[in-house]
Amino acid sequence: MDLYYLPRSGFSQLIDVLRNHAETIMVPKAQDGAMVFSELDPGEEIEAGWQEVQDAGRYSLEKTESPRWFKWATGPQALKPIVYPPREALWRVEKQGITFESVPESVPATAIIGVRACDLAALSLLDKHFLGSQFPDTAYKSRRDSLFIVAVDCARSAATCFCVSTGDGPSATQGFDIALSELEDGFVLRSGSARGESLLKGFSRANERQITLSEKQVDQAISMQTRQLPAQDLRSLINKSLESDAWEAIAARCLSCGNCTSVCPTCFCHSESALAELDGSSSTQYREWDSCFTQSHSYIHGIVIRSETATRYRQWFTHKLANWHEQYGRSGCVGCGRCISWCPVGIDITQEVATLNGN
Amino acid sequence: MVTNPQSPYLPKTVEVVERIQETQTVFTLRLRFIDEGFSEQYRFQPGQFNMLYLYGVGEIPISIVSDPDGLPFIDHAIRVVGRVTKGMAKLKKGDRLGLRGPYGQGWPMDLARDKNLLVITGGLGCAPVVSAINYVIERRADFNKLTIMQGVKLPSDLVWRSRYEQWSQIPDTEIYLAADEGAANWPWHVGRVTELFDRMSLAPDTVAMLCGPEGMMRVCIKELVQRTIKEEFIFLSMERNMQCAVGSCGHCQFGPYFVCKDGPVFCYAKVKQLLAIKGV
Amino acid sequence: MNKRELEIKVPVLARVEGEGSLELLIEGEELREAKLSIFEPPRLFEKFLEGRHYTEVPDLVARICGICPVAYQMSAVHALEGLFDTRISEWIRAMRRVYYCGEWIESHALHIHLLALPDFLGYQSAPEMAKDHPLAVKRGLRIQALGNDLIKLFGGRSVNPVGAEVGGFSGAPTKKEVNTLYSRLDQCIDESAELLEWLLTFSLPESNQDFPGVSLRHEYEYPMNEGRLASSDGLNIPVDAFENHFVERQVPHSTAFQCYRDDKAYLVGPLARCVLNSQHLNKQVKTILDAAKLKLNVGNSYHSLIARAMEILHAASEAKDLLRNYVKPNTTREKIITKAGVAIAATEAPRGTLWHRYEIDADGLVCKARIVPPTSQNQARIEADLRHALTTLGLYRPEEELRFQAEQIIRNYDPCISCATHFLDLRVNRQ
Amino acid sequence: MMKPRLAVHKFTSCDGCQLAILNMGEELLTLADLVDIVHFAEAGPVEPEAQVDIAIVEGSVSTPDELERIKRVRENSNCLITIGACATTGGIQALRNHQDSSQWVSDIYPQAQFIQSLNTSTAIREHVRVDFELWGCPVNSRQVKAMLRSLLFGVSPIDEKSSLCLECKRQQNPCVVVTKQEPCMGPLTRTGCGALCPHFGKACFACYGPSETVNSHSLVKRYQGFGVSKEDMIRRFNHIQNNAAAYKESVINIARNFDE
Ligand SMILES: Cc1cc2nc3c(=O)[nH]c(=O)nc-3n(C[C@H](O)[C@H](O)[C@H](O)COP(=O)(O)OP(=O)(O)OC[C@H]3O[C@@H](n4cnc5c(N)ncnc54)[C@H](O)[C@@H]3O)c2cc1C
Ligand code: SF4
Ligand code: SF4
Ligand code: SF4
Repeated sequence: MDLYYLPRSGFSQLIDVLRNHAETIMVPKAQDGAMVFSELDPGEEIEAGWQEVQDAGRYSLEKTESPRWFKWATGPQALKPIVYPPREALWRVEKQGITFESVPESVPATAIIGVRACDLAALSLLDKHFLGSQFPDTAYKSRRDSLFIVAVDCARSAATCFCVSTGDGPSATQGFDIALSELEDGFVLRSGSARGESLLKGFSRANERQITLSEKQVDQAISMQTRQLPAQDLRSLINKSLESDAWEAIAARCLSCGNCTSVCPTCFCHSESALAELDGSSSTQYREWDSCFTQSHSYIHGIVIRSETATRYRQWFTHKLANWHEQYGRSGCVGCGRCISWCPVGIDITQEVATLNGN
Repeated sequence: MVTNPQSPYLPKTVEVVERIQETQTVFTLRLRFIDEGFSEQYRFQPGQFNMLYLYGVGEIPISIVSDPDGLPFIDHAIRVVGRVTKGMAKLKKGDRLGLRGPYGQGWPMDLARDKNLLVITGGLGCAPVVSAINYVIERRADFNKLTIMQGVKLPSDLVWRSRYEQWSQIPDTEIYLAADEGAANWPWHVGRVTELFDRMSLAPDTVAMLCGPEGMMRVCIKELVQRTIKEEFIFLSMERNMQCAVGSCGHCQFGPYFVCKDGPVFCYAKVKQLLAIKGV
Repeated sequence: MNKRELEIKVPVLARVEGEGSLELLIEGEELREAKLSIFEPPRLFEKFLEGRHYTEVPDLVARICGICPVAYQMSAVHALEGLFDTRISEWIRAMRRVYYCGEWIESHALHIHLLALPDFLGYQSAPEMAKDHPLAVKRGLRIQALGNDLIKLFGGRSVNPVGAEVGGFSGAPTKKEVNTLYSRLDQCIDESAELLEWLLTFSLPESNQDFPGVSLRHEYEYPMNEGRLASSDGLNIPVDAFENHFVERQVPHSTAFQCYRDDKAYLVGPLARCVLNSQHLNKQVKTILDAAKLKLNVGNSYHSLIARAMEILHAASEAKDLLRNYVKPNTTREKIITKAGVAIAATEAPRGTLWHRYEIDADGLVCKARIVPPTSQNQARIEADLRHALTTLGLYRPEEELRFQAEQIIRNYDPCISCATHFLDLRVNRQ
Repeated sequence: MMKPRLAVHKFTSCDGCQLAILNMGEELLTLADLVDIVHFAEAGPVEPEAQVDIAIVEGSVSTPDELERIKRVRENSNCLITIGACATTGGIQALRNHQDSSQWVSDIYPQAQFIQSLNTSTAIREHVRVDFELWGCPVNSRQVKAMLRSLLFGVSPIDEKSSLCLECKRQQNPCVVVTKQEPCMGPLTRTGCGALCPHFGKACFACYGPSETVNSHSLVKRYQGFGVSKEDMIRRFNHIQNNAAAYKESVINIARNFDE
């Protein structure tokens, strides 16, 4: 594979090239205490030095002296809100004649910089879910097709990361157009698609030293990971534990608030609702993120199938770590650790697996 | 710039051709697509369902009860239980609604051909199996004995009483009804539905089709298995909350399955373990 | 001559905020009683403020009145910051004015279009009026909506907004959010000017009563959050001295608290503000008023309709100036160091001066609270005005006419009966 | 066809919830076209005893008169909907229910004997049958419009009761508990407001009332870890929705278990 090098000062060249391909460029920004993807205005630069500290139920940003732009490991979002927005209109209907029409949406071509390996793994799971069925989701597809992805290899892991154990990180291996490895003074770049390759062609090659440095960084990120999921497929463990007391023990702590499912980059549950104009002349059908932690998720008339938090947590856990295998051929967890950090009471999925496993 | 092609969630407009009040709480809507071209492409299997959309209110899964040969008319028997069904109850002939489908895996009618068929429904759930019963009655010669069993709490809960009376007149068809509590005009069994099993003879090659509350299905399946009906020959129609019906919204998951696309009809052998655990 | 006895009772006053009723007792040439009865049930706010932490005060007091929550929040935060010696940044100061402008615009537009104009044009309600005057009503609703949206910018919602804190705001809108709203301000300014011009074409009844107007006055700006208390008859005191000059009483003929200034009934609210602070009014407002050759008179309560429209235009223009070069700051609130003591402040609610006093202990908990809302201050004035107006009209007039006149007078004051802190149930006193 | 008749009644409240109707903007005129507004004192029409299809009630029951009045409202209406915390749980003024409120009255009013006030402020549901409740302090126009639209379609409105966190996350607000250790009530509060407080980086103070699942034990323990005191924690439940069952219970549990 060809590796290129771009000094930090020359990064604007890459941005310029990207602007020829994309109407919108999204970059990580520190906003309200977390790193989130946000539009890069022309002339604006990516802010250096931000680094986050994460732990169960904790996330805080620190501004360091480092010149690096991608020192942080993960933010609360992956690509999920971009390809699958929290709330969107599906179609509209006119009262006159009850005629249905799609809601036309034009999706700007978007380049997004700073995507992590776990985010890419999650994206390919969402692809399988939304596009792999007999009824591909057209809205998802439009947004998916509009993306140009610039990934970045993690040089650091957060305390909550465990992508090494799930096999999804810390360096990007698939699903990107371009991947960066950030060094103090610049970037080692590689392409992951034909269009990525064509953009990089003009850049100069990376040298030995730069390549070694970038590889070392990944090793460092690997060595920083303290959490993990067991290497084996968890299906049999979970399936034999469906009636274990462990779920009650978790339910004593779990709030059933749905934060974990919302931040999880692979959770896809949503509900639909009709929003009619007050005068009743037309109505729009919306879908919005839902969670298996709500009552309505398992409601059928007169019964809530999972009325207890214990069964809801079990549903989430079982789906993520066991049933995903049946549905999409692999576990639904990519090791990003978001559900650990963003749980208001700090419930830790890796710890719960360990407990179930008798540790 | 990329723009959306047509969404798989977009319903088609249908018109109410006829509305029949079956009981106080159940009514049948006979529907037909406005777009004739589309109507011609539309095909379905007994046991499949459609998503019906009531203007401005919401979309719900409803089984198709009419015969596949009855197209272009599509019948839905709807029980008024809550928000959307209450609104649908007000629809009149000529009103329009939205429909998309058909979805899901229907009853294994091919497997049942030339075999005995036992249909069991309980509680309020019966619409899904009516399609199978109708299918058999229309093609009576293709099937052996047809046994229909239903258990209700109160005699007044029995929907389509007149139909049971009609069905019982059809050759080689047996009807077993039970109500937990009796009443003056209840000629059938008073007691649990499971007590009826002792009165019938079940040939081992019987294909059983069940629909109703999960508790009731569990109990009946136990009886069937004890009476040496093969697990592979037992089928049940499951219900879960459904928002999209195309395996996207995640609500209808039942273990690893999506009820909307892997079901609603499941072979018992496949879901045996799941069915044993509450809250799955 | 036949001596006529007439008792007019309006059990529920329409188009006022909260529920009040009116009782008139006329005996021949004499108006024996004119009572604006306020039977809003007491909600005992001052009591449940006790024991609360100072940080909770803005969210609690907002709920005294859904119509002017911003005013309650602003009086409270200024009182507490005064006690804690908090220095707020220029940004906070400016954005608090924007926030308050939103409430003035919303409240005044609501009053003019939904409550007052139907009187002037002869309709029972605004939707009815809209059938004949659709454009005017829709314009009014748009102005009202913009006011609401200004509040939402900083408070998330316009009723019981959530962003105001002792020390500043919990957060700030993004530049983008501000720009979206900013781009609507020009239209609002134009429409407010049209509204003012239109109202100036109304022929308002003459009236000239002699009583003072009271409002805050500020050295270099139209008063909102700061200033000294001034009156049209020469009072000029710091707000801390309020209690030396103003007393709330239960008067014999009514059980509602009424506030007097040195034994005199007085007026607070937009009309008093406009008259006392005319030099700080926006230029465009002055130009329009001059062109119409109207001299505002505190003694004519009908002029408050005009004053409200003037303040809408003023507030919309001021909001525009203050948001022109908006930047989202790094910090939106100051650090608070609590201190025990007495916290006092007054700000200008849409309906007039709103005075708060809190006693705070060393843990930052409220020990005692006292709130004097504008409506209780205007109460005595409203009754005096009723007497005057009805007598001038002629007590011999038909009941319907007297009753309409009386209701209209009351509505001129835009009394907000929901500021229920001090109001009693009147019916117990009826014979 | 006859238009449905609508009444808006006010009980003990701040008037804020009615504003959800008056603040609808131009849609207020649409509403006036759709229904016959026969009683809505603040907007003009006054006919409190009229028979109506839909009665919207704001405010709690806190006076002897209101005790009687609510019965008549119920008799006169087909469908009775409460809007807001006051009507749905008793409102902030229900804080008096935990106190000797006659003492409170005499503390404020020199001539307390004139005050006709009950010792409690209670929800409408505690006095008459209620067909649907809209939660929130205040409710907003979105909720009221959706409710009315459903009724006009002849179906029941939708009860939004899942946790605020879901809405907060849909808005993509970074959680204030996680980023700032703020004791946010969102996990125990129902959706509807649009996650306004967390949007401004502020902890939710539960003005919409309890969500469907309230695990206060776990959350309080967490906040205790942040250094939040017992009194502070109690005040957070004993706030605007103090009279809601799940919060009342939480207060009792905190009082009992906090120090363990
Ligand atoms: C595959 C399938 C086939 C069905 N076939 C029929 C049929 O032929 N006839 C019939 O009367 N009913 C049938 N049902 C049940 C029917 O879908 C529900 O009764 C209906 O959704 C209730 O809607 P509601 O708004 O009136 O009830 P509410 O209780 O007000 O429910 C609110 C919402 O919850 C969801 N919901 C509630 N109950 C169910 C449920 N059982 N299944 C899925 N979602 C639910 C819906 O989105 C509904 O709008 C079927 C259900 C499934 C899953
Ligand atoms: S389950 Fe948790 S760690 Fe795994 S992908 Fe989802 S959020 Fe990340
Ligand atoms: S619920 Fe809140 S906003 Fe509504 S009336 Fe009561 S105090 Fe006011
Ligand atoms: S800020 Fe509050 S409402 Fe939002 S996710 Fe966190 S706990 Fe939930």
